[in-house]
Amino acid sequence: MLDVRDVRLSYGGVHAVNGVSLDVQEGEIVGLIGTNGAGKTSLFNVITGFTRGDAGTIRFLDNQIEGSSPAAIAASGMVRTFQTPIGFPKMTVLENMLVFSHKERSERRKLLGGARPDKALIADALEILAEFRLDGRADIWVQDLSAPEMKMLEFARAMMARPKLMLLDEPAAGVNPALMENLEGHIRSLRDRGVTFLVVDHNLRFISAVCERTYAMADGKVIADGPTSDVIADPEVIRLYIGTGPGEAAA
Amino acid sequence: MDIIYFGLISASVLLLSSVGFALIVQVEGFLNIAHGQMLLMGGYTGLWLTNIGVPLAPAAVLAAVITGLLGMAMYGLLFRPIKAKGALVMLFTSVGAAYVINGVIGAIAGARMQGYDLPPVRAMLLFGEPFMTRYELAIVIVALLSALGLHLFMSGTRSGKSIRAVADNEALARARGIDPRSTSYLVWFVASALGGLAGVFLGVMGSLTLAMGWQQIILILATTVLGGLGSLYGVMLASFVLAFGIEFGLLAVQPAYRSALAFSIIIIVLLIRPQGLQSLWVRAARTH
Amino acid sequence: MDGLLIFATSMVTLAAIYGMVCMALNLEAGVGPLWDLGIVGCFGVGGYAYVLLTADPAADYQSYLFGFGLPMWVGAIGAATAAGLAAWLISLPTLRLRKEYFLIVTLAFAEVIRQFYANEEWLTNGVAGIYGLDQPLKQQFAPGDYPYVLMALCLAGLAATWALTRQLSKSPFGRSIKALRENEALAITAGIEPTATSRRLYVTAGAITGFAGMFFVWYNTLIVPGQFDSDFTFFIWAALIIGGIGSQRGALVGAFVFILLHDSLRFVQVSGEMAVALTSLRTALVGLVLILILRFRPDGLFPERPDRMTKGSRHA
Amino acid sequence: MLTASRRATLALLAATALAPLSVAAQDGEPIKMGLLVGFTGDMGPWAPALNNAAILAVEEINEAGGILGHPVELISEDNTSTVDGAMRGATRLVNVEGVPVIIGPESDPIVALRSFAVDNQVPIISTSAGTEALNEAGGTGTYIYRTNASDSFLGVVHAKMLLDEMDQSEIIMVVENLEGTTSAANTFKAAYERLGGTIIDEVVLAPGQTNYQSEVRTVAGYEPDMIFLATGQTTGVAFVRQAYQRGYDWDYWVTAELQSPDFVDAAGVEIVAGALNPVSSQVEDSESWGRFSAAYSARFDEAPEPGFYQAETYDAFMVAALAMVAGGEATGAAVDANLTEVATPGGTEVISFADGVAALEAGEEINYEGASGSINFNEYGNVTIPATRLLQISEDGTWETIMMVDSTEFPAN
Repeated sequence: MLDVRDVRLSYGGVHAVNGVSLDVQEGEIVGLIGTNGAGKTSLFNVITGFTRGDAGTIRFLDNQIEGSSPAAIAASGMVRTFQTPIGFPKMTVLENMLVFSHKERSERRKLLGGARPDKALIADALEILAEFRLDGRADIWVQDLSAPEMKMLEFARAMMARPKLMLLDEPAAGVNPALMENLEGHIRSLRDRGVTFLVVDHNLRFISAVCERTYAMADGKVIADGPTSDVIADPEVIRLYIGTGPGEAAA
Repeated sequence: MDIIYFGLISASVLLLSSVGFALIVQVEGFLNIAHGQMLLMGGYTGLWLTNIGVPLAPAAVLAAVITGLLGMAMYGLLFRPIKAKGALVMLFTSVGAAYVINGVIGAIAGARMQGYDLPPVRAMLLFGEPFMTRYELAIVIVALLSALGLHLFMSGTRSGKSIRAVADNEALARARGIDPRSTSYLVWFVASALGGLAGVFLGVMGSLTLAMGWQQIILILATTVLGGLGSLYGVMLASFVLAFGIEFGLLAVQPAYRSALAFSIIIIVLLIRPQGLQSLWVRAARTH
Repeated sequence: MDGLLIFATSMVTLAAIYGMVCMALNLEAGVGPLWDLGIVGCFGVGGYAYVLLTADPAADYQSYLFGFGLPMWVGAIGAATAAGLAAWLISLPTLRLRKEYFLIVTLAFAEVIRQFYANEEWLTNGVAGIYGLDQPLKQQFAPGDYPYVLMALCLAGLAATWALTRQLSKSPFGRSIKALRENEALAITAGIEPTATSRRLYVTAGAITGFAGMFFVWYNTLIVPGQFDSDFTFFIWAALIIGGIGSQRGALVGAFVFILLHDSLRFVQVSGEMAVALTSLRTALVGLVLILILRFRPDGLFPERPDRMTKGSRHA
Repeated sequence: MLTASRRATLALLAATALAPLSVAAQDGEPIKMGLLVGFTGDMGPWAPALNNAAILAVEEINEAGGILGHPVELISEDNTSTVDGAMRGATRLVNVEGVPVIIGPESDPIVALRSFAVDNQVPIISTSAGTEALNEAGGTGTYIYRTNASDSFLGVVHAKMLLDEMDQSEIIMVVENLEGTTSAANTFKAAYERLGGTIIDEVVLAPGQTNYQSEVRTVAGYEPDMIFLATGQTTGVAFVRQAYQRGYDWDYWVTAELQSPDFVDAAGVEIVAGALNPVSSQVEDSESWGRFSAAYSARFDEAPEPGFYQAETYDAFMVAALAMVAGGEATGAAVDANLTEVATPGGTEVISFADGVAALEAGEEINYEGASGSINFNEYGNVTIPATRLLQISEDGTWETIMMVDSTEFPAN
């Protein structure tokens, strides 16, 4: 589904991504781990088109996507999240959902079209929100949500967009254990509905709980890949994690 | 050769007017439209002082100090209480402050043009050619000194470092034992005083009218943005780019378009360098 | 009393025109992400386009182009089109700039446009301007009644602008510009193209502003470059901030409050000699009120509020 | 120049002085007369002088018993130097204050108010608008008048004085790109070239700059001995100072905007001494100018300047008041019907409101001779200018009359 070949990116002489190749098959949940500065987020940015890579090819659903605009890549079914999920703070929860709906996407270009979304679309959105226990919050601004609600909204939005591939950027950062389990459940349930995942995180416990397969990065390169349990057991990976962040390695 | 002198004078005027504004952008993070009226305040205070018999140099210093105090008062009364409300609210509060200052000065001083009562001077000669007048030379020196002084102050002194710390991260600065409030007062004093000094120079070199503050703030905004918002070095470079750009541009364009020329330079530079001139040495922030 | 009514009429007429521009600005900068400090540029282009299309040919002491004497509805279309076109041209290089930079470059463009009217006499009769312009329906009504007619026309324009900008901001297009305002990166992941969307927004707002320019010409019966300096832009912005940026109602109320504020001070009457000092103090008073409103209602008189859409549906 | 504090004190004194006057008027409802000028904005520097002239006029009218037994009240209104400001100012004056006449609007404002004047039957008398748009726009029935000379006429005056009196057959123009200055410059240019003069170059200055050195250098390239300088005050000061600093001692021939003591003070006497400016004027040693000048000086502690539009404003109030008396009612229609009549030849010449009322009460026709000129309105509501004074800045910094020319035969008069 996603095929990344030999992607490179450097800022002013620093090789942030130094020849990375990875692939994600349909229906998989793939992890991507690495310490700070390993190049995970840079790689994410290149894949999603937010940053133009220096070299390499990226294919998504058999289309060459490097060089496409990030909006076009998103519209083709690859949706990413951000490390700090703030949503659209001064838009209601429902509006946040609508912006991601397919129906709006097609009507956006018509300046005056569809001033009010039809009932069916709203009902659709509310149904998804209900699944995340957000339906009672549909009419309040996202900035007034609690942090866990915000996290849930992120998944609700993703369901609204019906992406084929979701790239999650550190979904477990700053999340309490109860919520984390909740998250894991939602990721699996989405996967069962046909969404493929590529998950970046530090948190090895989280990664091993949800990801079947994992890539480990260091210094802009992939240093290990394979089944998650093997990668986590890889001596190189352990050395890196213990060397830099004992707390996280223990987690 | 003339063109170099003209450019240097124009650049110095721009620099002295803008540097205080840029300082406030850097520390407070908003565009203080009332800075133009600080020039007006300085100009008229200096005029009033010289009219009651104070010699020019002390009058200029005193006017700068008085304007600096006004800036502190403005910060304490108007801006500090609304700091949390965001840049747009602060910007328009400063527009309100600009109206108030302009209106009060207008009511006291009247709308007629006024000028400093000084004997006219000729440009001094350099290699037998007219160079610049002593007032022009003074503003060039003062502008360069103030820029250099600010640079040394910001990078070499404790207060300067604390100003930078507050600008970078107020909470962190507080944790390190820096009192952001007294730092802010200091910034407002310095910035406004420099504005006031620029106003005195503008008055000495030309004349004073109530419109001066509004005319200057447009140029100040332009210079500061051209430099890259809030960057002191950017604003220094921008003053020179703008001033010399206009002087050389006038070789090709009718002088009627002088101000349009200034704006064209800004448009062109920002199209090439969307983050202003500071982006020549500050690496652009990464996407998102 | 009758006299006050006519004065109020004059104020309401002008406030309606300001209201139109204010709503266009709200669409751009309140709902959308574009901090446009050059809105007077499109306002002037609209006004001049209207005048050049509908005015009679230049007299011998004037010089301006066209003067086709075309009907007013052609002028109206021309005003909106020309302003939209100008906005499109300005948008080409500027849209990739960030907030404050965009602010200044649009200000610069508006200034360059004004210099253009002032200096290119062959096109606009230069700084002397073009005067003696016709007002719509002027012949059909008694002169004493005309102020009300003009007010009605401007209010009709205001209502049309209200309906249009409201429709725009509630539509999927409106939500996409709001999304860009709130979080551009996230908006992109929703498939919104920032540049193309912003360009459509800028051109639309420009066309509405240009359309409002026509009403300004009707109000003044003449056009001179001096009407289109950045003061106007600052007034509109101040009105919008007072009213509540991002809120349709705020934009409308802001325009009326601002005009009222500016002109009600005309009623502070003192002896002739104090008039000079007083007029200056009026400026100060406007500033003071602006400061106070921002201090105590920093989000404006009618702050932006959540757009409740579930009303009537089962979960609400 | 008055210092700030002195001006404020004066204003306060005057306010207290005025108060008893308005209280003492019990002879009925006051008649309000409107002054609509740009107290704020570009015209701000001139407005106080015009306001003073209006105060003086109204006080004199009241001392003479008011109009038809009613005291007169001056309503000063700001037009913010803009067209829409003038619209609302005029609307308020007429509809709220109920003034029968509006005096003062500058070029753009009065042009914009043309239909307003006739629709509301309120005469509008400009005292400073030079615009050519008024050359054939006013007169009885149109409710539009002006008491000052048109730019067209002044253009001829500049051209003829330069050619005939100064033997200056070629000149460099330096013009700031503002409405007033451009209009003055264009009319001059047309007249000068028509009468045989040569414009060597026209250097246009952008308004509001601090540095005009490059422009100075361009001008210097022609090695001129006289420069036609049509600029606003601040730009004018900046230009002449910067020229002086570079070592140039040019003679300046300036237009109305610069003809003020403020210009001399701000630029410096040494720099601008010798600068010339022709102004429209009453004939030399005329009683009416002398009388006005003395009264103004006594009242405001500074002399009125010919060419500063104070006399024109004073005269406008006088003729409007006399027109009301002649028409027997304080209405705009009465002013419009009688304004031309009371000011043009035929009847007893009068130079004060009191004399005019006395003559009118005696059943005579009157011809008001003003402080600024004869105020002989033609069919278009424009006045004929009897004379032109050539003013020059003396070594002590005052504008002195060095020549007086009969201008009744000038074209465009």
